[in-house]
Parts: sequence; structure tokens; C-alpha cells
Amino acid sequence: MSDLETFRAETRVWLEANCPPEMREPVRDETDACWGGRNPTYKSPAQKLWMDRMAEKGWTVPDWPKPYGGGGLSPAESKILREEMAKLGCRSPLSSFGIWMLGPALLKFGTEAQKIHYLNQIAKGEIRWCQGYSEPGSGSDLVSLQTFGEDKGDHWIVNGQKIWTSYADKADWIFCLVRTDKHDKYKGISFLLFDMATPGVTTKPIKLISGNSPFCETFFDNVPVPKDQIVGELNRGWDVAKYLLGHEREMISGAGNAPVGSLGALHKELMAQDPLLRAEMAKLDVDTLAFRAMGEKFIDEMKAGKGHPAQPNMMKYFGTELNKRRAELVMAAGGSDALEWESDGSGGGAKPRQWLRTKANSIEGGTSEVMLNVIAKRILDLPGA
Amino acid sequence: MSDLETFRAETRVWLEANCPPEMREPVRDETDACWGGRNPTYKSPAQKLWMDRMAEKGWTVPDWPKPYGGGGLSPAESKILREEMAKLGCRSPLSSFGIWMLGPALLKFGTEAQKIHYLNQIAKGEIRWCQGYSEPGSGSDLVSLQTFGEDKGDHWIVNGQKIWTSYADKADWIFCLVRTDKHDKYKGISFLLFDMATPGVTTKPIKLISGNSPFCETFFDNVPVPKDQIVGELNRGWDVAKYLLGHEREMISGAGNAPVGSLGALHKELMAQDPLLRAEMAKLDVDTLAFRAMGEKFIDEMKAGKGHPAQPNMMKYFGTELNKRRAELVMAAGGSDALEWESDGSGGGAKPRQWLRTKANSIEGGTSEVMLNVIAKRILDLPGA
Amino acid sequence: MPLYYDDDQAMLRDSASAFMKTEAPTTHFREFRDRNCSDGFSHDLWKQFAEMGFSGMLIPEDQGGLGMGHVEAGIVLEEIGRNLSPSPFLTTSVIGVEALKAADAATRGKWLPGIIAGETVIGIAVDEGAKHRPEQIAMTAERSGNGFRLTGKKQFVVQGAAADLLIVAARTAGAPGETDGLTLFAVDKDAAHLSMEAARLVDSSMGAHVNFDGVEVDADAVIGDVDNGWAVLTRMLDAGRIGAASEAIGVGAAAMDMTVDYLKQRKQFGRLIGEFQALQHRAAHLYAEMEVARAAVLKAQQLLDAGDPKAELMIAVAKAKAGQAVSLAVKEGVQMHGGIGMTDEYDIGLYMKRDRALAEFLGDANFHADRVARLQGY
Amino acid sequence: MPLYYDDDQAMLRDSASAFMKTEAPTTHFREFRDRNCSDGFSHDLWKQFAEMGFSGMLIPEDQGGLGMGHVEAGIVLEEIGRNLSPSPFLTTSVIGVEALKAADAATRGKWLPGIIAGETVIGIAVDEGAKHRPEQIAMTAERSGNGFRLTGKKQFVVQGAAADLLIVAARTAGAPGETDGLTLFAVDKDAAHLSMEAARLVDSSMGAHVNFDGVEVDADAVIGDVDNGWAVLTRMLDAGRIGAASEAIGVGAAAMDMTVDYLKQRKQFGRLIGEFQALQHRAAHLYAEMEVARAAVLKAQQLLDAGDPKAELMIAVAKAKAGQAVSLAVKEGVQMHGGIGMTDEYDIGLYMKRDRALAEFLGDANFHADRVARLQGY
Repeated sequence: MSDLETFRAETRVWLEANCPPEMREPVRDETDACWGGRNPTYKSPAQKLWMDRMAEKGWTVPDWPKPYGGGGLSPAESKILREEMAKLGCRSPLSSFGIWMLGPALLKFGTEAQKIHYLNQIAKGEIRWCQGYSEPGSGSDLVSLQTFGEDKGDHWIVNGQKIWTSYADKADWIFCLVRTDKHDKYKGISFLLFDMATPGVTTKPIKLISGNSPFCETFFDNVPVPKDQIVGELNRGWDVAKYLLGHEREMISGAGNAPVGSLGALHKELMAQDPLLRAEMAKLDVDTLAFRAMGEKFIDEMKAGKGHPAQPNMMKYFGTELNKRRAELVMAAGGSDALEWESDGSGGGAKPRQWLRTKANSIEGGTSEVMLNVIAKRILDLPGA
Repeated sequence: MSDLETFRAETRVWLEANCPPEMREPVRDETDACWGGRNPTYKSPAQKLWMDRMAEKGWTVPDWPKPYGGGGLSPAESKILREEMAKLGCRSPLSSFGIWMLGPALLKFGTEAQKIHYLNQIAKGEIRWCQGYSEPGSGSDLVSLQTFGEDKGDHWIVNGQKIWTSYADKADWIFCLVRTDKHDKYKGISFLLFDMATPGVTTKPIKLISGNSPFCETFFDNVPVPKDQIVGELNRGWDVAKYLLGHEREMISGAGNAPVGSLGALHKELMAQDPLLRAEMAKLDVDTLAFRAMGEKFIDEMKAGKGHPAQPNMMKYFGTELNKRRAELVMAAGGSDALEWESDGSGGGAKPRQWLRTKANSIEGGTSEVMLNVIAKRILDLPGA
Repeated sequence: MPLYYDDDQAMLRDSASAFMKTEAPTTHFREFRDRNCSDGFSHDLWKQFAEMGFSGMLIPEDQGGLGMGHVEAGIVLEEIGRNLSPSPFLTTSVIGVEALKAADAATRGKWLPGIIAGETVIGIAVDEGAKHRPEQIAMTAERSGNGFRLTGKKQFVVQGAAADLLIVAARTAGAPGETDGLTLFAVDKDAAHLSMEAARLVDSSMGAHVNFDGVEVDADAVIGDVDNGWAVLTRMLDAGRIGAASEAIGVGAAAMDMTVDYLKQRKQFGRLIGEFQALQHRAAHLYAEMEVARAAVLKAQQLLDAGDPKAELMIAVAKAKAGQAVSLAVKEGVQMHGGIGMTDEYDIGLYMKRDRALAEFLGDANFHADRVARLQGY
Repeated sequence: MPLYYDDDQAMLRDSASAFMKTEAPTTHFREFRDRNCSDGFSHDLWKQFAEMGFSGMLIPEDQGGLGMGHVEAGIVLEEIGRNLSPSPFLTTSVIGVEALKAADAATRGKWLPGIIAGETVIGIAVDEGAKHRPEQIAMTAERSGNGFRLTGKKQFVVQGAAADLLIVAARTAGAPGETDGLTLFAVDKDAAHLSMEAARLVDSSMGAHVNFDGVEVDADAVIGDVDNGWAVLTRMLDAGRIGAASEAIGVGAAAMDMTVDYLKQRKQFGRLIGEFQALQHRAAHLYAEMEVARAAVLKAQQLLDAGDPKAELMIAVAKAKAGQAVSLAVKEGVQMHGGIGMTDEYDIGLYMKRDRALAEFLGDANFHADRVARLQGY
């Protein structure tokens, strides 16, 4: 048996022995996941057990180096772990913007001290992070942001407002884009990390059309940030931000996610009665399976250093549009049952709320329109502003 | 019985008595229609008979005034004639750019002498017209045209090149946009009429992907054009051109055309076997029937002076895109039979040639992209260049 | 008849528009939603509908109404759609009245005055599963004494909780899947053995599950003929379908208007986002789709009012086309608003929710496109 | 196996690309088209395919071929698609060879050397109606003496006129609609009572109608088992489907590339039309669709080469997705080229025509999406 085959066999045995049955169900929605943090909440003892066991092996972040809390797996081993988890239906033990977004940026731009400190916290789920990017006047045009950090020698004093900070009301720390030089649009932004418990930080949840409030407005009123809490160079935070956005887009695209079953197959009886809906389901299956292949190809290419660096934008565009389409078909298949917002049978309106939630997919982390702009410019090399 | 009811009854009787059975079949394609001209060709004696009878009543152009060769019908009477012709399946007796395009422009901008002279020729199908608008470097950006008419006192000398002149090789006269002032982009264009037999005019058919050559390149080498052959004022030809383009777009949109049957109903057996094609056919029927209602509404509103003046752009956009979609479904339903380009059973590849022909619909007379620009600017009043 | 509003119709539109904007705009909707009102609409507003003459507009003049047609009802519904005005107008004054036209004089005499006065509310009990499939009705109405005994379950009974009268389609013969054997009943909401469970829907309207556990009704509760109710049921449903399509057109038009306005206000990259050609083209495409859908709806209404047999086909076309075009309008609306389009604070999301419920009501776009294909013979 | 070309595969792509560009570019295609060649391809070129090792690439090494897989065949087919290179490669070296793998040694010995040498051409005779419906095969093969007697008609037999060998699917038992009772035959084109009528297709390739008027074949003409041919037929068709999908990807990629190039050259309104955001977004959307289609095709080929049972589903996905994406590519290509896109002089229209024929070949996007639904159980 080759090393990889051995690894696969051992991994399977370990997963079978260690992944509790409750953790072999798909995550229903964002509130069903484990997010860690200083004051973590677990939906069940099984969730905590699974998190602890995986963190101990470093498998919350299997391909990060071991000194940073990771599993130190090679790309091939990571893929095997993903595949074996998918076969058993094991859910990811930890949902974390630290893993998906900040971590990769720190791995590339952080100092060794930062890596040791922050990455270990992330891997163990000890700190829950949120993202401070968008501002009310700076959405798609992110680089026009106005939040300002005034240089006070050994620290900055940050003032301004962020919006769409995911779970800012529940987060422990924030990674935040702050203008540190007003003269250069791009080269005047720094990438700062700070504690949300710092005096002067306040958050206000935004009620969404889904009825949930996963995002906040976040206000900074003379917030002091020590100088060692910058990632990358002063005024070069835009490079960190762009790199991180690539990872965010990859994450939102759903590339490498656990397989998604056929929606049509879940509604066999209806399919026989509703031929036009069946046609849409068939086309959804085609695109879902094709995009799953694309996700696999994308990850394989990225790990091998192949593929266009702007490809995450394509993945984000296609994946989020597909996800919205799927949610529309969930609603169509659900008929009037799926319209129920508050009723016993509807699980508190889970379907319509999830449907409305997907509408944000093509806005958050860069709108579909921005993704198309980037593809046109950076991949197709089309001219113009 | 009201006057209109009497008119309807009389019209039906007349059509039943005078429209030959062969002329109650839809026109198969452009070559199956009667185009008139100095040297007219008729596909059958019935075609000539139908043309002569309709021209005698002025019903080649039912709503033009009688002195100009028309039928002098009111809008309500015109609609009744259209409806009764549709009921019997009577085809239009004469296909003519003179009727569709030049005529309306002359009615609005022509002198009385021009109207008497040219409109009567058009109504009787005596002169076949072609259109000289586009140039190789001036397609969507029509107003950048370069063909120049030099003022020589009582005439202009025209030099330049036009492209996409429909049937220029078969046309007797041309209505042509010519630059008469090089200083003003818009206010330097004049709308000239001249005989294609004038020395210096040459045409070269363009072979299309359909294998046919309905368009030409047309070259003007020192072509003299008398000064009384201008429509509208000197250097104000762009006003005439825009007005005419509206009518062209209306015409290409298919508004007010004879009803088009259900494509799905023609392929019942296949529909039972091919559920996804059936779904597309059902959606095509929805859009076809809805657009037919739109065509009726559009004409009713235009005749009543209601409706947005830029509405023909919307009609052209929707109608041509719908027509392309229909042709795609004709090909899908035809399967490998419809792929045959040269074979006995395929009528000389009628289906694939017609399919390819429809691809020009969303280009000629203003591309779909230009239509969308116009809707955005003139109807939705969106900002920008 | 030309395919545009005549002078009387244009006047009606102006007054309906002014009324909804003043008395029942989106702030009114939000007030009722946030108060968690169990009826989902204001009974005072419903009285005002009566004062405006709307509630009995489809009732013949000799029965105290205005004797107007579906074009006129559509005008009111479009303004309701534009303003998200919560009311029982569609189920009561359009669908319910259409059903009652086939009822005997006693039944009409019992219910029509309350409708005209804006006091009576009607709920329509047809659907039994999550999707609209009227020929699949399984609920039974067995002969019992002088009348019938109704047993079965209905769902998606819009305004059911507030209704005084339910129009119920049940099977007096035949089996699910057959169009023969259906009968329509007018059932008092307070009848014994009738129970109801209300559910707030995504658009904050109230739908109800209704349980008929052996509900006894007299023979005069029958609307139309026993066993041959399919024709009157279809007429009633078609009135509701084209009405829902008109309301949807209002929803889509409002969504499009507020989106086009937003494109003229929001700046990014130093320009109004309405200057970006990609958004311009999408807005222009949406405009074309909405115009075509609107024409289909008006044409269907004119045919219906003229008693033309082609109305059935055109109503299916209109409901399908409106469903597709308005769905595009609200999706483009939310996307082009970007982040704020996702917030409860902005109205655009409310239109997306309302469209979802209207699209599903009495058959979605797929149901009606399939119906078009069947009516065309394939 | 990672989802990208390994080094050997990348080398193969480079050499196939260089070969097609040099020996069989679109000018070569035009030459054969305009000369009205009745075979539709150059036999000299076919010999060159053999010299490159392409013609026998799927034949096992112990039988004289290169023993490569469908990923490799797809690489060659994509370059064929990009250059519109006319050849019998797909029907002969992919579909025909896949069928012959199930034949006995004598049959293989008879035909494989000619294929490897670029001398033999195979035609595939499956379709009997205008649409691909293999389970509907009605053509009969009755037992007769030591063999069978074939009676019926086939159509869309690509390269049929030039073929030396026809692979024929016929019914030895059962009725149309049943998958049992089918048998595959290797039939010499020169057999008595076999007649053919060639038809030039829209893409200038040659299709044929083949008439079997009691064609006698020996028992050893049977490929695989009598009555149980469905599995080998499906394997053969699936090899052809994924091959056609690869060729389509090449067609779409070339159409997209030439369109994006054109956007960078053509000026209107004083700007390159590629600066217009509406066109940028459409081009970017097309890019995404093409990338996803390409991934699906490669995944299906890898599964097929690995003998994975999931290959069948993924091949249907790939043919459906490639059909849809490439159709978009050629439509956008023609539209964005504007007027000149309509002219025979420019290549873009040739790609539209080729796509049309490839899309239809062995099941169009609707056929395969429907198949995906059935394989998923609905």
C-alpha cells in the first residue's frame, strides 16, 4: 500500500471512530454551525466533542503547518481527508472567518510571531473574528473607504464606520481596513487587527429581509490600536485585502464543499406532475454536477500553482448565482408550504429564510457585477477603465 | 350595422373573392415574396394577380392617403383589414422597403411633389428601393458615416461606400445618408434619393453564412445627384434617418405580423418524448402570445398617438430575440433532418438557412445592444454617455 | 377594443393610485406586519375600499354593484401591488364575487351586500397540496340528509382566518385527477366541525390550513351544478389568476421604478451606478419584459370581459409571463440595490417576498406555461 | 487524479495543436467545403493523423495502438474543434474503436490495422429518426442461415459516404422502446442490398441515410452478445458523446477567443467595443460557462478512463453542459461580431454551424439533461 493509501485507510478508521453520528448531518444553516470564540456556544455535546477531537489533530485546518495549530498535511493528504469526510458526511468541525479569510492572509503576510499567536488561536477556535471592509459609501468601490487611523507614535487612533461586518456583535476580534494615508487611494490603506472589546467599538445588528441579523454596522470612536497589530507593511494593506478577498470569494463560491444532492430526486412525485419544474431541476443538476467538477479542478489547480490567479472571482460568480437558483427551485418545489414564515410545520420558516439569505451571496464579498468586471479585465484582458 | 361592421363584412367578401388560394399561404422566406420593381419577378400568376388587385384598391398601403396611391383607410379600418386578412391567411401582396421605411419618412418630411411622385410608385410596386445607411466603419455608430456629397450648384457629386444595402443588386433606387457638411457630426448629414442606374454606382453582393446574399456592398464613384432629390432640409437628414429607423425597427420587430402558430403543436409526438424541449416550446408559446398582445397594444397606442416614441426600440429588441429563439427551437425539433443543407428532403436546406438568417435580425436596423442603449437612455432616463 | 385604457379606465387608475398611496402605502403595510395582526389587513381600510366603490366593482349594477369588468379590477389590483396594500380585495371582490355570480339568488342576497359594504371577507379553499392542482382535489362532499357533508383538508386559504365565507371546491363524484365530479360550495366560516390553523406567510399575509371534519351544509350551499363544478371553478380561478397577475404587474412595476431611481442616485467608483452599461442593459431588458407581460395581462382581461373563449389561453399566458417578468424585476431589484437591498429597512425586499406569494397563488409560471402547452394540444 | 493535464497530456495537446493549426486549419476546411468534396475530408490528412499516432491512439498497445484513454482522445478532439479540421477521427478512432473493443479477435484483426494506418473509415449507424433515441431502434436483424438479415433505415450516419465499415445497431428481439433485444453488427459498406444517400450538412460535413434492404451478414459480424447489445451500445455511444463534447469545447473556445480578440480591435463611438461594460460582462459570463463545461468534460473522461460507474452520469452532464455553453459561445460570437459575423468570409459563422451539428450528434443538451434526471431517479 502506498503512503497515501495508508493515510486514507487510517483516516477513515479514525473518522469512523471519532466523528459522532450527529456530526454526520449537513450543517442546516449558519446558526447550526460551531463558530468557537471566547464564549463559545455548542448546539450539542457532540458538537463540542467533534470540535475538540479535530482541533487536537490540527484538522480544523488540516493543511496549515503544525507549529501554527494545523495538521501539516500535504495537498494530496488534504484532498483525501476531504474526500473521506465527504463519504461519511462529516461536517466541518469549525466555521470561522479566521480559517477562511484571515488565516491565509496571515500565512502569507504575517510575521512569525503573529503566525504563532493568531493562527494557533484560530485553529483551536479560541477567538472568533469578523471582517471590517465595507463602509456605507464604499461597497463595490471598496478602495474609497474613509475609516481613518491617526498615527500616535506607538498606536493609531481609529475613527469611522464599517458596515456588513458579519456577526460583529458576536466576534472577539476584527481584521479591519483602515486609511492611514489620505493622499493615495490604494497605497494609503493598512490592514489592522484589534480586539472588539476595546473601548470605543460599538456594533448595531442590521435586520435583513430574512428576518435574521448576521451583519452589523460597526462604529469606531477613538479606538486605540497598538502598532504591532498591523499585518503587512504600513499603507500596503490593500495587497493583503486583495489576497484575502480571493480566499473569501473561493469560500463563498462553495468550491470544495461537501457534495449537494439532487434536488429533483428529493421531489420525485412532484417531478412527474410538473414537467416544467422537472426541466429546471434537470438543468440545475447538470450545472451543479458540472460546477462540482469545476470546484475540484479549481482546488487541484490552485494547490499545484496552476490556474489563473483571478479564477476565484469566476468561482464566486458562478457558485453564488447557482446557489441562488437552487434556492429558487427549493421554493418552487415547496409551493405554498415553503411560503410559511411562522408556523409549526415550517420549522420557523426555514425555507423562505434560507431562500432570502442566498440573495446576499452575490453581493457579499464582492458583487457578481464586480466579479464579472474582474474576469473581463484580469482574465480576458479587455480594455477600458 | 355600424360603418365599421359594414366595412368588415364587405372586406371579408372582397378578400374571399379576390385573394387567390396560393396567396393564403404564409410567405416562406424573403425569396418567396413579391418585391415589385422595374423588372418585377413573380413566382406565380396568382402572385401577380393578388398584387394587381390589391394595388388597384390602394391596399398595398391601406392607410396612406388615396392621392398617394393608398387606400385612405382610417386606423380602425386598417386594423379590420389586417384582422380579416389574418383570418383568411392572406399574405401581404408586396414586400417593400419603400412601404416599410421610405414611405413613412416621405409622408412626414417629403414635399407634396415628392409624395405624389414617389409614394405612388411605391404603392404600385413600380420602383424597388434599397437603403444606404451603414458603412464599414459605421455600424452601430451610424452617425460617423463618411460618404460625402460635394456641392456642385444644382447637384451633388457623391463618393463613398455603403455596406449592408439590402438587395442593392436588385434595387432601382436608393435612399441614402450622405455627409454634406464635414464640420458637424449630426447636423452635416443629408437624406438623398437617387437612381441605382446612375453611372458610378456599383454593387457587390455579400455572401452570408446562410449561403444567400441579401445584402451588398455599394460603391459610389462620382455619382451625380440632382438637388431636388433631397428629403427634408439640407444637413438635417439625421432627423429623417432617425424617424425612418423607428419604422424599420417596428417592421423588423414583427409587430402586427400575421399570427404565428404554436411550434410545439406542430411536433406533438416529439413533445411527448422530449420533455425538456417541450418545456422550451411552452415558454416560447407564452412569449410568442404575450408579444403578439404587445404588438397589438403597440400599434393601437401608436395610432392613437400614445406610447413612448422610443418604444419601437423595445419592440425591435424583443421581437428579434424572440424570433432567434424560435428558429433555434425549429432546429432542435428538426433534429438531424434540419441539419441537411443540400439534400432532396430538406428543401435545399430551408430550415438551417432560415435559422442562420434570423441571426441577422438582432444586428440589422440597429443591434440589440443599441436598442438596449436607447431604452436605457430615452425611456428609463438613465444617466451617462 | 384598443389595447389601452379608455378615459374612464384612466380616471379609475388615477383615483385608485391616489387612494392606495394615501391610505395604504408600504408604511401602512409595515405597521400591520410589525403589529403582528392576526388578520393581516385593516378592516377600516376594507370599509374605505367600499366607500371608493372598489369592493363591489365586479357585482352587477342590478345587484347593487358597479358592474365593471376585469380590466377595471386589474387597475385596482395593480395599484394594490404597487403599494403592497394589504386587503381581502382579490379573494373577496374578484374571486369570491366571480364564484357567487353562479350562485342562486338567495346565496347572492345573503353575501353580496356585506361585500359591497366592505364588511364581508371571503376565503378561497381549493388547494390541498403545496402546489396548485385543482383537478387533484380529493376532499369529499357526500350527500347527507338535505345537503352534504364535507370532509378533508385545504391549505393556502389566503385571508382564511379573517373570512366570513369560504368558497370550497370538493368532490361529489369521481376520483382525484378527474375534472368531472367536482362541486363548489359556499360555506359559512362558523360552521360546526370546521377548524382552522393560520400561518403567517413570507409576505406577511395570512394563509390558513382549513380542516373539514364532517362539516354539514344545506343543499343551497351549492354554487352551480352538483358534479359539474369544473367550469364554474375554472371561471373563478381564472378571475383570480388574472387578478393575481395584475397585482404582480404592480409589484414588478414598483420594484423596477425604485430600482431605476436607485441607479440614478447611488454612486460608486465616482459615477452614478446607472451610468454602467451592464446595469443599463439589464434594466432595459427588464423594461421590455415588463411591457410585454403587461400587454398580455390587459389582453387577457379584455378577452375575459368580452366573453371570448380565447380568454382561457390568454389568462394562462398572462399568469405565466407576469410570473416570469415580475420575478426578474424583484431579483434584479434586490441585486442592483446591493447590500441595502438585503435589509429589512428598505422596501425592495418586501416586493420580492410579495412576488413569491403571488407567483405561487393559483398556479405558478411553470403551471401556466404547461397549461398553455396543453391548451395548444401538446 | 488531479483534474488537469499531466505533463504527457500537456505535450500531446501541444503537438495536436501544432498539427491542426499547420495541417488542417480553417482554410483547409474551407478548401474542402468549396470544392464540394463528396467525402467532406482529406484522405491525405487522415494518413497524417495515422503518422501522428492519433488514429489508433485508443487501440490497446498489444493490438498495435497507443493504448491511450479518453482524456487523450479529448485533447485531440478539442484541437480538431478549434480548427474545424475535417476528419473521420471521432467516428472511426473513438466511437468505432470503442465498439470494436467488444468484437472478437477476427473482426478486430480485420479492421484495426486499417484504422491505425489511417486507411479505414468507420460510420456509426444508430439513429433512425431525426432525434437521437437509441432505445427506439426499430431496424430488424432476423436470423437467416448462418447469420442475420438486416432490414431498415438509418440516418445521420456521419462520414457514412466515405466509410468502409458501418457499426450498426439493430433489433434481434423486443420492440422499439425496449433496451433489451438490441445487437451491434460490423457491416461492410459494400454489402449487397445496402444503399446510401449522402446529404451535405449545415457544417459541410457529410451525413448519410443508409437503407438496409435485407442485408445478409455472417454470425461473426455480431459485436458482443446477441440481444444484449445495450451495454456495449451505450459504452460506444458514451465514448462518442464525451468525444463530441470535447470537440464542442474546442469549437466554443475558438469562438470565444476570436470574439474576445474582436472586442479588442473593433472601434465604434470612438472606443474599442471591448470597453463597453455590457459586452465585458457577457464575455465574462461566457468565460465562466466555458470553464465549468470544460471541467465537467475532463471529469467525465477521467471517470470513464478509470472505469468508474459514475462516468455515465458525468458524461450526460458534460454533453449537456458543453452543449449549452458552446451554443452560448457561438451565439455571442456572431452577435458581438455584428454584421461581419453574418458573412461567409469570417470564420465565426462556421463555428456556429459546426456547433449545431455537434450539439445534435448523439443527443442534444435536452436529451442529456433529461438523462441526468432519469439517472438521478426522477
